[in-house]
Amino acid sequence: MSLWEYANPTRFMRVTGAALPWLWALTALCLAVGLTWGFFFTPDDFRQGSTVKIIYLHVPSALMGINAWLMMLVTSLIWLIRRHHVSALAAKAAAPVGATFTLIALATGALWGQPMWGTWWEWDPRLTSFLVLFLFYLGYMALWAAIEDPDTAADLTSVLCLVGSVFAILSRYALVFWNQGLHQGASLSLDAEENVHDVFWYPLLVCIAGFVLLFVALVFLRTRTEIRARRIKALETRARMSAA
Amino acid sequence: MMPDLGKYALWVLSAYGVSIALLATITVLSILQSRRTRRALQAMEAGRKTGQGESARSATPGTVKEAANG
Amino acid sequence: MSSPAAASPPLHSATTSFDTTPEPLRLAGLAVARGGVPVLAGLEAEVVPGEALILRGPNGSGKTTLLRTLAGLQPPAAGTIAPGAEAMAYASHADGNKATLTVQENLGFWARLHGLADIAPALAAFDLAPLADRPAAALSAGQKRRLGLARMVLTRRPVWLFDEPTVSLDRDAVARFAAAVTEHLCRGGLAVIATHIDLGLPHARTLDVTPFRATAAPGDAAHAADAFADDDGSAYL
Amino acid sequence: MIALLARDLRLAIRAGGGFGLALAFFLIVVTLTPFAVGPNTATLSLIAPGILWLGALLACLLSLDRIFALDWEDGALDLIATSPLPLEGAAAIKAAAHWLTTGLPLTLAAPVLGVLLNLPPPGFLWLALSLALGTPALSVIGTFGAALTVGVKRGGLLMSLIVLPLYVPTLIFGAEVARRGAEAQAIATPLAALAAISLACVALLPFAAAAALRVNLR
Repeated sequence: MSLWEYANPTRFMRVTGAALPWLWALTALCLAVGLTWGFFFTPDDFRQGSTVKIIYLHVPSALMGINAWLMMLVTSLIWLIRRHHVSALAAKAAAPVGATFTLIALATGALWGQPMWGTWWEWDPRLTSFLVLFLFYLGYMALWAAIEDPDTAADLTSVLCLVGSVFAILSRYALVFWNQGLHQGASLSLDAEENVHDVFWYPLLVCIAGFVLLFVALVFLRTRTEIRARRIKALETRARMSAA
Repeated sequence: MMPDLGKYALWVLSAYGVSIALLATITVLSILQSRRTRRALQAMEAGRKTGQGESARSATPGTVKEAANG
Repeated sequence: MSSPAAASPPLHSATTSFDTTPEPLRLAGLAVARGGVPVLAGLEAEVVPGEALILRGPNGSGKTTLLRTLAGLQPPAAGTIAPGAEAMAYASHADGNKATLTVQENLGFWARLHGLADIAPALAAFDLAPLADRPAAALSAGQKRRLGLARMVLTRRPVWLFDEPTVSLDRDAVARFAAAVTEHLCRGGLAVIATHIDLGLPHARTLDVTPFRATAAPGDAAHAADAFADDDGSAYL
Repeated sequence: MIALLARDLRLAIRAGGGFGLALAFFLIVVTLTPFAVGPNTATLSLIAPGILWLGALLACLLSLDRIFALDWEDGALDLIATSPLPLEGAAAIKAAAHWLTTGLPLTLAAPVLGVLLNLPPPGFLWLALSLALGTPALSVIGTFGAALTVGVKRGGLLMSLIVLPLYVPTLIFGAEVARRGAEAQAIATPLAALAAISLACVALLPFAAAAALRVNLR
């Protein structure tokens, strides 16, 4: 049974129905452990003092803000190529969640920077690209809301997601060029040696796992809602067709 | 038990406060929407099961309006 | 059947030939959908050159969707259409002419869009020459219909598709329209017209679309297009 | 192709065609700025390139929903879609027509309005050049936005919400070229980036616009 089988709505509902309770439990566990560990049991940073504790919210939410858009890009491609309704609905479901994570990244970034940069909002390129990403999310959600026919809406939003992704990356580099930037170095880059000190590292990983699980759980939940809404719409059309 | 947050206590706490509030909002909204849609669907499916077609149309006010301007 | 054409002025002779030789129009197992929901299914029809097909059926039964699918504006849900959309000239309710442009400019645009420079014969054919430099806004419904017909001729495409062409036309304009279509059929053209009135066309066959309605019965091929409408809803709850 | 361009240009110039609207809007935005920012010429000349670029961008945005909406309402879009002209060509031509009726006049008017904002002398050339390079991208991105929202009634606001984030790279590089030109700094990199983005947009976006049109025509 190929992966594409999961795109069949009924099978998707059955699988996610079973998985969701476990997913919620695991999410709650990871988030609770990660945040309490990071908040209570890590020392202050010698330079930044206690504000370093904001890393446990800022980095995971920033990561998820970007990954949510990537997930939407992939599901949009799947919809355009293989016409699987569940894929398009998953993209529609993920957008508000991704927007919320981006908003969290913005808020925590501004709050974290305030003591260091001395202003509430610093036009730092990386933080500003999250603002631009948030605008992309708004446009995407608005387009979904504006079009009645679900298939047309799915097609148009998929095209917007593809084009938007290119422009999001372009904006990212334009912003780096536009203002040299005060953002601290990558706290989580793949080359390990310049990463954050170990004591901050493990709670951060747990927090990231928690945010990823939360994202997956929310997307599953919202996709199931979208599928049920489409089911209601389909039944209404059927009732109308058999009545007319 | 509360760690000594020093002079940045306000920033750290408000960062945690805002983030947790936003996470809670998106989660609660999603759950409420899910419940509402599920209840509507259950009503419709029940309606469809009892009378195949006739009562389904009268069971959900949506369809009557839909049929009116269909 | 007295042909109403006699009353109207002489029509164009061989003004503009077709750019492709007219072939029979064949619909095989055609299904069309509107907004993802199948409307018509299992359509079988054949129209030979020189013949017209009149579509009958209540409003909303899928006539417009069928014509738009024939014109290539939307892909068929299932089945095939021969020849392809490049042989179809489509005319919907809205005739697409710009109010601020004159008749000459409007027709000139459609002609050049279809690779033709000379619009004089089309103007003469529907005696639009005296109206040549009148803005399209100042035309009557009948004159607008004649402008639309002139455009159809300019496309030089054998299959004409009309969607309720005689709406808001008086008796004389309808007669003139029927004469123009008859002329097109005599030159070997084909026509598919969704209309409720009898146009008195020489070789016209009627196709009632109601039997081809895609009923809500689950399980048939066209119905599977809506993935959320399967009968057993237990999995969704 | 040329037939559609000629028709659109004639329509724009004809009475009620909206040819002068974008220019008038641009003039108003530029004259309003000193009222908001204050008449101090030093600050004005500092922000002149940015304001002129932002004014031109908003003027472009304003006239976008006319691109397809008129042809959509009177059925011309359906007929153009069934004509031999491919929709990609139609989208490119519509973008060119929008640029000729909006982008080009803005580019020519911007230096004149630069005088109002006390733009430093070297800035005039670079402002015009950056706008000349940037406005084609604004037009073709706008055509894509218009194609996406053509089916939506009163979709003007929605289109702005979709198109403005797409304008960010062009605005940043364009305004940067104008500002650096005004302050006689090195402008090679932003100029190259601006030109690259415009060329890529003009080459690729008509295909996306045509895809969106096909979906909306369904």
